[in-house]
Amino acid sequence: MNLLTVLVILLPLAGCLVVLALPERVAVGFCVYVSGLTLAAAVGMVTWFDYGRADQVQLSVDLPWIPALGLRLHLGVDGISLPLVVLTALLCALCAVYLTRPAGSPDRPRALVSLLLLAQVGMTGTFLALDLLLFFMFFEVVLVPMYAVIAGWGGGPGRVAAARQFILYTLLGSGVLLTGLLVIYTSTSTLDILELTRRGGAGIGATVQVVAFLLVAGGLAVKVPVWPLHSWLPDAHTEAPTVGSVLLAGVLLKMGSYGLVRIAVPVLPAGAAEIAPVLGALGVVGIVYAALACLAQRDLKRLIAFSSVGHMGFVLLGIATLTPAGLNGALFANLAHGLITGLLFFLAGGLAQRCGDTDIAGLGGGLLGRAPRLGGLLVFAAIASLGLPGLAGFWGELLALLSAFQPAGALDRELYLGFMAVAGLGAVLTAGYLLVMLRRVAQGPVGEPVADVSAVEWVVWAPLVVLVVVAGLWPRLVLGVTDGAVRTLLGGG
Amino acid sequence: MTVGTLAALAVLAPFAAAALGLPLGRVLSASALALSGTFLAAALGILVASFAAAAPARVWETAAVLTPTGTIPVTLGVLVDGLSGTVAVMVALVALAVQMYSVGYLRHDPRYPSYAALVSLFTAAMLTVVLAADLLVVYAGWEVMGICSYLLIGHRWERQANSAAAVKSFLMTRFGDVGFLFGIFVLGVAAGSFRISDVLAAVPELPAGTLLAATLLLVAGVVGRSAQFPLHTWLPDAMAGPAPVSALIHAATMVAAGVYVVARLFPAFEAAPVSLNVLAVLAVVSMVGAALAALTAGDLKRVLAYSTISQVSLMFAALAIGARVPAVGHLLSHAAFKALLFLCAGAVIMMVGSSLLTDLGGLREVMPVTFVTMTIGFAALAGLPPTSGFFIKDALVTAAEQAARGGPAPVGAATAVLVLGALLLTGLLTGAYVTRAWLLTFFGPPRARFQPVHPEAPPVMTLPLLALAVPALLLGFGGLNWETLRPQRDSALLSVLLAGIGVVAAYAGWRADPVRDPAVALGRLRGLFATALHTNDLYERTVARAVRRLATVVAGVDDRVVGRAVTGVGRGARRLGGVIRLTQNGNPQFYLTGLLAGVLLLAVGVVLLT
Amino acid sequence: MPPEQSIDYLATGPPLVLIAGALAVLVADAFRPRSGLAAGGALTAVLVALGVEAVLAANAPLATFCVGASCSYAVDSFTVLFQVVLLLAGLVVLLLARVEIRQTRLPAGEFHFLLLAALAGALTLAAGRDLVILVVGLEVVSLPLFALVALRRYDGRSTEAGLKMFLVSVTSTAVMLFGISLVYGATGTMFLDAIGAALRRPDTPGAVAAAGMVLVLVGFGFKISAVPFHFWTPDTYQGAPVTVAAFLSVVSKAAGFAGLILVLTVAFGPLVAVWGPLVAVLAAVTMTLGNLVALRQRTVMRLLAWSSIAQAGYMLAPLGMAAGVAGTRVPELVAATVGYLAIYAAMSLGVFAVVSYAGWIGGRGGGEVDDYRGLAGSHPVTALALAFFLACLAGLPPGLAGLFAKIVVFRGVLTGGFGALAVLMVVNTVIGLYYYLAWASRLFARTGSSVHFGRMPRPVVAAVLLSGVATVLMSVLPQLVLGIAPAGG
Amino acid sequence: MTGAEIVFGLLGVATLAAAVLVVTTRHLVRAALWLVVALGALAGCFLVLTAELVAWVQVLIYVGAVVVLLLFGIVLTRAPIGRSSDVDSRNRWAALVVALSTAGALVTVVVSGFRDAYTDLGTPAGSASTMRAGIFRYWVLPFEALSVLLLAALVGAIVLTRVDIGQRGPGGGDA
Amino acid sequence: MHLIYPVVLAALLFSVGIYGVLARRNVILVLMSVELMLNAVNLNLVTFDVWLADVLRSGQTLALFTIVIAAAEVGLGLAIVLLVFRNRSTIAVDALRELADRDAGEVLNR
Repeated sequence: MNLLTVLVILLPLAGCLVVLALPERVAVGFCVYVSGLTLAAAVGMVTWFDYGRADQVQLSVDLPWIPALGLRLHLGVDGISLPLVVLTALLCALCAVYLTRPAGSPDRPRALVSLLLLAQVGMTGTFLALDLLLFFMFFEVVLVPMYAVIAGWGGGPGRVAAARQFILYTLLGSGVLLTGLLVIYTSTSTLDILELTRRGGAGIGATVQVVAFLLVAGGLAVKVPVWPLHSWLPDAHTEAPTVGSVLLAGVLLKMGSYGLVRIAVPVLPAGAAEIAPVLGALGVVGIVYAALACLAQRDLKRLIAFSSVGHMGFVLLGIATLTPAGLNGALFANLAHGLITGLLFFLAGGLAQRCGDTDIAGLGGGLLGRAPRLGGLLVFAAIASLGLPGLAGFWGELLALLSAFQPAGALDRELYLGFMAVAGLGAVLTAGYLLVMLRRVAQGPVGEPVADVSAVEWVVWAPLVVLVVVAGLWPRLVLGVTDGAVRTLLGGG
Repeated sequence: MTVGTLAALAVLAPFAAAALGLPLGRVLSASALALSGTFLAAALGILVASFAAAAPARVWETAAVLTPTGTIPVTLGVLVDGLSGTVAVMVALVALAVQMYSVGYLRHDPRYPSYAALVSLFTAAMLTVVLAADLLVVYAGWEVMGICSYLLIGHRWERQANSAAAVKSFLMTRFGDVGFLFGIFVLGVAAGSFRISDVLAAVPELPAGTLLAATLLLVAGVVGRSAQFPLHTWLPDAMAGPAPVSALIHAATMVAAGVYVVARLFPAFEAAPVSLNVLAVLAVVSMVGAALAALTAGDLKRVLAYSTISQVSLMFAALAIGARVPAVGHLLSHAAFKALLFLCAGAVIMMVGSSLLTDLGGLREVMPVTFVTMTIGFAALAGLPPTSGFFIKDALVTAAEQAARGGPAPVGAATAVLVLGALLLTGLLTGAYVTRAWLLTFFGPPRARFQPVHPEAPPVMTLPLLALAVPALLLGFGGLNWETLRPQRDSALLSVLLAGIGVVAAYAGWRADPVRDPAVALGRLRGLFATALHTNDLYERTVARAVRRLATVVAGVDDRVVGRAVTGVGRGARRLGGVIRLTQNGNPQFYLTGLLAGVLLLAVGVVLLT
Repeated sequence: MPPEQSIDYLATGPPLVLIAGALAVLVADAFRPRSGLAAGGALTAVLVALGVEAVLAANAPLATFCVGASCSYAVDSFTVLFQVVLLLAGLVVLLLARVEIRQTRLPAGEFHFLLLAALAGALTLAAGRDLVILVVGLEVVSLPLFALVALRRYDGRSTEAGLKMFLVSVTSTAVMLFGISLVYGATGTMFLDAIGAALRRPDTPGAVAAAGMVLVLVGFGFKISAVPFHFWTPDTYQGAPVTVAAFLSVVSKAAGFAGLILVLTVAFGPLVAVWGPLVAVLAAVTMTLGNLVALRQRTVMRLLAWSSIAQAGYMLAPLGMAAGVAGTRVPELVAATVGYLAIYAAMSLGVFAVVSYAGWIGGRGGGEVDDYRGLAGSHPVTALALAFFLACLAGLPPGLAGLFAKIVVFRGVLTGGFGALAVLMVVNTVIGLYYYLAWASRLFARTGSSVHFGRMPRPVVAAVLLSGVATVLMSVLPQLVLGIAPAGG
Repeated sequence: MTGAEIVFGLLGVATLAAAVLVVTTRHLVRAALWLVVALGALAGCFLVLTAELVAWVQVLIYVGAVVVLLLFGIVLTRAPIGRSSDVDSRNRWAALVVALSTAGALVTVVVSGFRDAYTDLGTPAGSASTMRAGIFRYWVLPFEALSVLLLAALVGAIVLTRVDIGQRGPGGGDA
Repeated sequence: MHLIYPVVLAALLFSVGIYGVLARRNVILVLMSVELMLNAVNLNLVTFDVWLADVLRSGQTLALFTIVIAAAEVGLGLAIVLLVFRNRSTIAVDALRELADRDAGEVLNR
C-alpha cells in the first residue's frame, strides 16, 4: 500500500497540471474530485497504517533521486506525520468544496485550483518527506502558490504587499533553514532523517549542534511563526481569500512546528537542550503578546490571525520542554489549531461574504439573532479555540502546560515553571479576547438578518465541528498515534 | 451492572441529552430530551447513592486510560463513595427541579432548546466533577461548567450588560482555574498519578512544601469558582442569567463545587494547615462582606447572590476548621434552600417583570405558593428552627466553638476564634437581610404596576418549588444520624438569638416605613456595602483598565515596531541600492577607475597578506 | 628542426567546426545575402559541433599540443560539460537572433560570423590549459562581441554600449597580460600545471606570483561581471541587441568561469590560501551589490544585467571556500560552481528568450518591467514560461532547477565552514526574490489594457522550448551537471 | 654597471619620458608622435635584451600600423590638430592617485621579487629563427586562434564602418 | 644585466598607461595609453624570457601575440570610435552617458 503515499502527492500534482488544460467552468468541480480522491488516499493510509507500530515509519517509499546531492525520494508516515497528512488532505478537500458555493465562485477558477493543488503537493510532501533536502524542497513548494493565491485572489487593497511580505519573510526563514540543514549534512554526510534520528546527534559536535539548531529552528520559526517573527502573518491572513487563510492557518503554520519536532529536536538533541529555553520563552511571550494584541484588534480575520500566534506559542512551549508529553501536546495542538482556526477562518470568510467586511464594529453584532446557526458555529469555534475541555483545543494546551511543569531533565525547571505560569495567564487572556470578540460579533442588539449557513457551508464546516468534538472527547485518537512515535524520537524517553 | 457503570451512566445521560439537544433541539422535543436525561441522571444517582449509603466505608472506583500523554496518563473513570454519591444525587435532583421549572419559565423563549441542552450539559459537567476519579477529568468538568455558566448568563445576549456579565464571570473564574490546574499538576506529578485515590494515598509521603503549593493553588481555583473574596465580583453580575440558571449554577451546584473539591481532597488540605488558614481568612472576609452587601443590595437576585457568597464561605470556614461533615451538610441544605429561593425569585420576576426590591412588595396575596415556599427558604437561610439551615448552622457554630477552645482542628485556635466570630456576626446579618428582602417582597404596598395573573405560575413551576421546599425544611432532621450534625443547646440558642436580633432589627426598620428600604438606616455605609466595598470598581479601574491599555500598547508596538522593523529593513535595502546605483553613472572612465582601484586594493591586500 | 606540433582534430573539433562554419557563413552571405543561408549555416555548425561533443564525451580525456607532460589543450569531462553548455546556449542565441536580426536589420552574415567566432573562442577557453591560449581565447570571445554589441549601428546607445565594453575590456586585458607576465617571471612557464608545480617550489617569489595572480583574475572577473569589474555590464546589456546580451550573460560569462576555474584550481592551486578569501570577498560583494541595485531597476535589460552580476556572486561563493577545505575536496566546490553555472545558463536563457520577443512591446529591446503588466491575460503560455524561468532564477519551486542550484552552492559554502557567507546568501536570495517577484507578479496583474503582440515566431518558440526543456530536465535530473570539476586541480 | 645597463637605462628613460608626454600633452597629434618615440625607444630596449624579432615586429606593427591607424582616427574624428584645452577629464586627480599607487605597488613587488636576478645577454635569445621554432613547435594553437581573432576584428571593423545599411530599424534609436 | 631595470621600467610604463587611461577624455588618447600598458607587458615578457632562457620562448611568443592583439583591438576600437563619432559627434569618454543607472524621469546630464 506504499502506493498511497505516492498518490497523496501525485494526485494533486497531476491535478495541478491537468486542470490548466480544462475549461474554466469545470475547474472547481475537478478540484473537488482530485482533492476528494486525495482525501480518500489519505484515509486509505489511515486504514492501512499499523497502529501497533506507530513509532515506525510505514507505507514508505525510498528511491534514489539526485545522488550528486545525496537526495533521496524518501517518503513515509509514522505516528507524528499521519495526523497531519490527513489534516492536510481534509482541509484541502474542504476548501475545494467551499469553492463550489454558487455565491462565492472564484474569479479565474482554473488558475486558483491549480495553485491550491500545487500548494497541497508541497504541504503533504513536507509532512511525508524523510530526507532533509526533500523536506526543504516541499517546504519551498508552498511559497509561490500561496503568494499567488494571496496576491491574486485576496480581498483588500493591501493584498499584494501582504503577499510579498509573506513570501519574502518566509523565504528568509527557509534560507536560514536550508543553511541549518546543510550544516547537519556537512557534519554527518547523510540527509536521511530516520538515520539522523537514530544517531540522535552522535557525530555532531556540541557547538555545531547549537549552531545548526539555531539555524533550523530559526528558519522554521518564521513559518510557525514564533514571536517576534510573526509580522507577516496577520497581514497575509487578513488579505488572503478564505481558502487561502484556511490553508495558511490550518496547514502551513504546522509545517514549521512539524519541522521542529521531526528534525530539530531529534537530530540535534544537544543543540535543542541548549536553545529550548529560548524557544519556550519566545513561545510564552507569543501567547501573552498575541492575546493582548487580539484584545485591541478591530478586524475579525486579523484577530484570528493573531490568535494563531498565541496558539502556536503553546505548541512551541510544548516542543521546548523536550518531553514526550510536550511533543505530544505540540502535535495535538497543531492538529486542533488546524481544525479550529480553519473553521474560524471559514466562518470569518462567510461573514465577510455576507457583510462585505470583517471589521468587527462593522459586522454589527447580534449574529446569534441574525443568523442563529452561523452565530452558533462562531460561538462554538471560539469556545473551542479558547481551549475548552471536551473540545480539541484543550489537550494541546493542557499537555504543553503539564510538560512545562516537568520539563526534560537537562532543562532549568524553575524557568519552565515561570513559563507555565505565564502561559496559564495567557490562556486566561486568550479566553478574554475570544469572548470579547463573541460579545461584539455574536451578541448584542439584533440587526437585519443575514443568510444563514448554506448547504455547501454545512458540508464544509460540519466535518470540522465533528472532528473538533471527537478529538476533544477522545484524544487517544491522536495521542495514541503520536505517543509511541514521540517517545522513539526522543530516544525511548 | 456495577455501581461504577451506573454512576458513569448518570453522567452520560444528561450529556447525551445535551449532545442531542444542541444540534437537534429544534427538531426533537427539547424539553423531553432535557427532562428525561436529567431524570435518568437523578434516578441513577439515587441508585448509586443508595448503594453507597448501604456500605458507607466502601469505595467504588473504575478507571480506564483515556489517553496516553507522554507522561502520566489521563484516566477515565468514576469514584463513588458516600460523599460523591450524596452530592451527585443533590446535583441531579436540583437539576431536575430546575429543568422542570424552566419548561414553564422559558415557555415563550425561542432559545429554550439550546438553553435546555446547555443546562443538561452543565449537569453532566457537574456530575463529572463530582464523580470523576481523575483530577484532570475533574478539571475538564470544572471548565465545562464554566463555559455553560458563561453561555447561560449570556442567555439574553441582546443586552450588552448581560454579555458583559457573562464574559466577566468566565474570565474571573478561569483566572482561578489556572491555579486550580497547576494545583492538580503539583499533586498529580508528585503522586505519579492523577487519580484521586492514588493522590490521597500518596499524601502522607508527600513533602510538606509540595502539599502547601498544591493546596494553595487549588484554593485559588476554588476561590474563583465559588466567588470568594477576592474573586467574588462576578457572581452578583451573573444574576443577569435567567433565574433557574442562577438557582442551579450560581447557587446550588457550580458555586459550591469548590467546597466539594476541598472536601474530596481534604486529607491533602489537612496536611497543609497554612492553606486552610488562608482559606479560613478568605472565607471570613467573604462571609461578612457578602452579608453586608446582601443587606444593602437593591435587587432581590443580587441579595440572593451575595447571600450565596456568604453561605458558601460558611462551608469553607467549616472545612478550614476541620468540620467536613457540617460543611458537606451545608452544601446539601444550601443547595436545596438557595435553589428554592432563586426559583421563587424567578416566579416573582415572571409576575412583576422586575427583580428590583423597589418594584416589589405586597406579593403575599398574589403569589401564595411562592410566598410560602420562599418563606421556608428564607427561614432556612437565616438558620431559624426547624429548617435545615438551623441544624447546619448550629453544627458549624459548635464545631467552631470546639476548635476555638482548642479542640482537634487543623488550624490554630486563633483562626477558629476568628471563624466563630464571623459565623455569629454573619448569623446576625443574615437574619437582617433575609427579613429585609422578605418584607420588601411580600409585604407592604405593591410598588410596581403589573397585571396579577392567576394562577401565579403553571404547575410545572410551582411543583419544583414545593418539591424543593421539603428538603429545605426537613433535611436537617436527616442529618441527625451524624454526631456532628446534632444541635447543641448553647450554640443553638446563641445562633438563633443572634439571627432573631437581626430579624427584629430589620423588621423594626421596615415597620417604621413599609415603603422605604430599611437599609437606608445604614446611611452612608449603605452605598459602600452595596458595592461590596467598591471591589468591583477597583478591579475595573486597575486590572481591566491595565489589560486594555496594555493591549492597545501591544497592538501599537506590533504595528509600529515589529511590523515596521520588517518593512523598514526592506525600505533600507532599497535605499541602499539607490545609493550604490549612483556609481553606475554612465561614465566609462569612472568605471575604469573603479576597476583599477579595486584591482589595486585587491593586489595590495593579497601581497600584504602573503 | 623537430617536427611541428601536430593537431588532434578530434579534440579541437568543436571550435574548428565553428570556425569553418563561420567562414562558410561569411562567404555564403557575401554571395547570397538575406537568404537565410547564414542562419542555417550557423545552426548547422553548432549542431555539428554538438555532435562532435558526443564523440568527445565518449573519448575523453584527450590532450593535445603537449610539451613534455604539459599540454595546451585538454578535453576532459569538465571541458565537455562546459562546451556542451556553451554550444547549447549558442544554439538558443542563434535561434533568438533570427527574429532580432530581421526586426532590427542587423547584417546577418557578419552577425553569425562574429557570433560563431566568439563561440569558438569560448569553447577554446574551456579546453585551454596554458595562459597563452587562455588569454588569446579570451580575446577571441571579446573582440567579436564588441562588434556585436555595437551592431545596431544606427543606434547611438548600441554604439555607446560597444565602446564602454570595449574600453573596459581592453584595459582588463592589459592588466591581465601584465599579470601573466609577472606570473611568467615568477614561475618561468605558461602551462597551468607547470605553474602549479613551480608555485610549490620554495624559491618561487611568492609576492610576485600572488600579485600576478590577482592581475590575471581581472580578465576573468571582467568576463563574469564580478564586482568591481562589473561596471560595463548594465550599460552594455541595455544598449546591446537582446540576443547579444543573452550571449554575454550566458556564453561569455560561462567561458569566463571556465577560464577562472582552470586558472585558480590548476595553476594557482598552491596559492589557495591567498585566492580563497579573495574570491569569497568578491563573491559576497558581488552578490550583495548586484541584488541591491537590481532592486531599483525598471528596465528589463538592466534588471537582467544586475541579476546576472548577482548570480555571478553565487557562483563565485563555493570557489571562495576552497581555502577552508582539504585540497582533495576542492573539486567538490568547483563542481558546485560548475553545476550552478550550467543551471543558470538554462534558466537565464529562458528569460532572455521570452524577453527577446515579448520585450519589443516597449519599443526598445527588453522594455520596461511595467510593459509586461497583464501579459498573462493576452499570452498566458508565454507569461507562464517567463514566470517559471524567473522562479528558477529566484530559486523557488516550481523552479526546482534554481532551487537545486542554490542548494548546491549553499552546500559548497558550508563545506568550507563559512557560515557568514551562507547567511549573507540567504539575505541575498530574499532580495533577489523581491525583484524577480516584482516582475513576475506584473505578468499576472489584472489590467484593462494588456499588451498584445503577434504569435511568437517559431525560432523563438524553439528557443523557449529548448531552455524550458533543459531547465525542467535539470529540475528532475540535476546530476547531469553536478559533480563535475577539471582534472589536475 | 655594465654597458648594456647604461644603454638600457638611457633608452628606458627616453621611453618613460615619451610615455609621460603621451599622456600629458595637450596636442592630440603630438601625443601620437610621442607614442612613436616611446615605442621606438622600447624597441631599442628589446634589442638590448637580444629580442630581435620582437623589436622589429614592434617597429613594424606598432609604429607602422597601430600609430598610423590612430592618426587616421584623429583625423576622421575631426579632432583639433593644435593644442586643445579639454583633452583631460575631470578624473585626472583620481587617475594620478591610482597610477602612483599602482606604480608604488608594482615597483615594490617586482623589486622584492627580482632583487638578486641578473640576466646573461651573451646568447641572443630572440632571433627570428629561434622564435619561429618556438612558435611553430610549441605555440601553434594560440597562433591559429590569433588568426581567427584578426579575421574577426577585420570583419567587425568592416561591418561597423560600412555605411550602406545604416538605416533606422523599427525599434527606433536616437542616432 | 640586473633584472631590476627592465621590470621597474615596465612597472612604471604600465602605471603611466593607467594614468592615461583614467585621465584622458579623448577615446583615441585612451587607446594610446592602453598601448603603453601593453608595451609594458611586452617588456616584462621579453625580459623574463631572456632571463629564464626559456626554450619554449613563451615570453617572447606571447609578446608577439600581444602586439597582434593590440593591433586587432586598435583596429576594431577605431571602428567603434568612428561609429560613436558618427552617432554622437563626440568621442569624449565622459560625455557618453546616455546609458546609466537612473530613473526614467531623471534628466540626462550630458
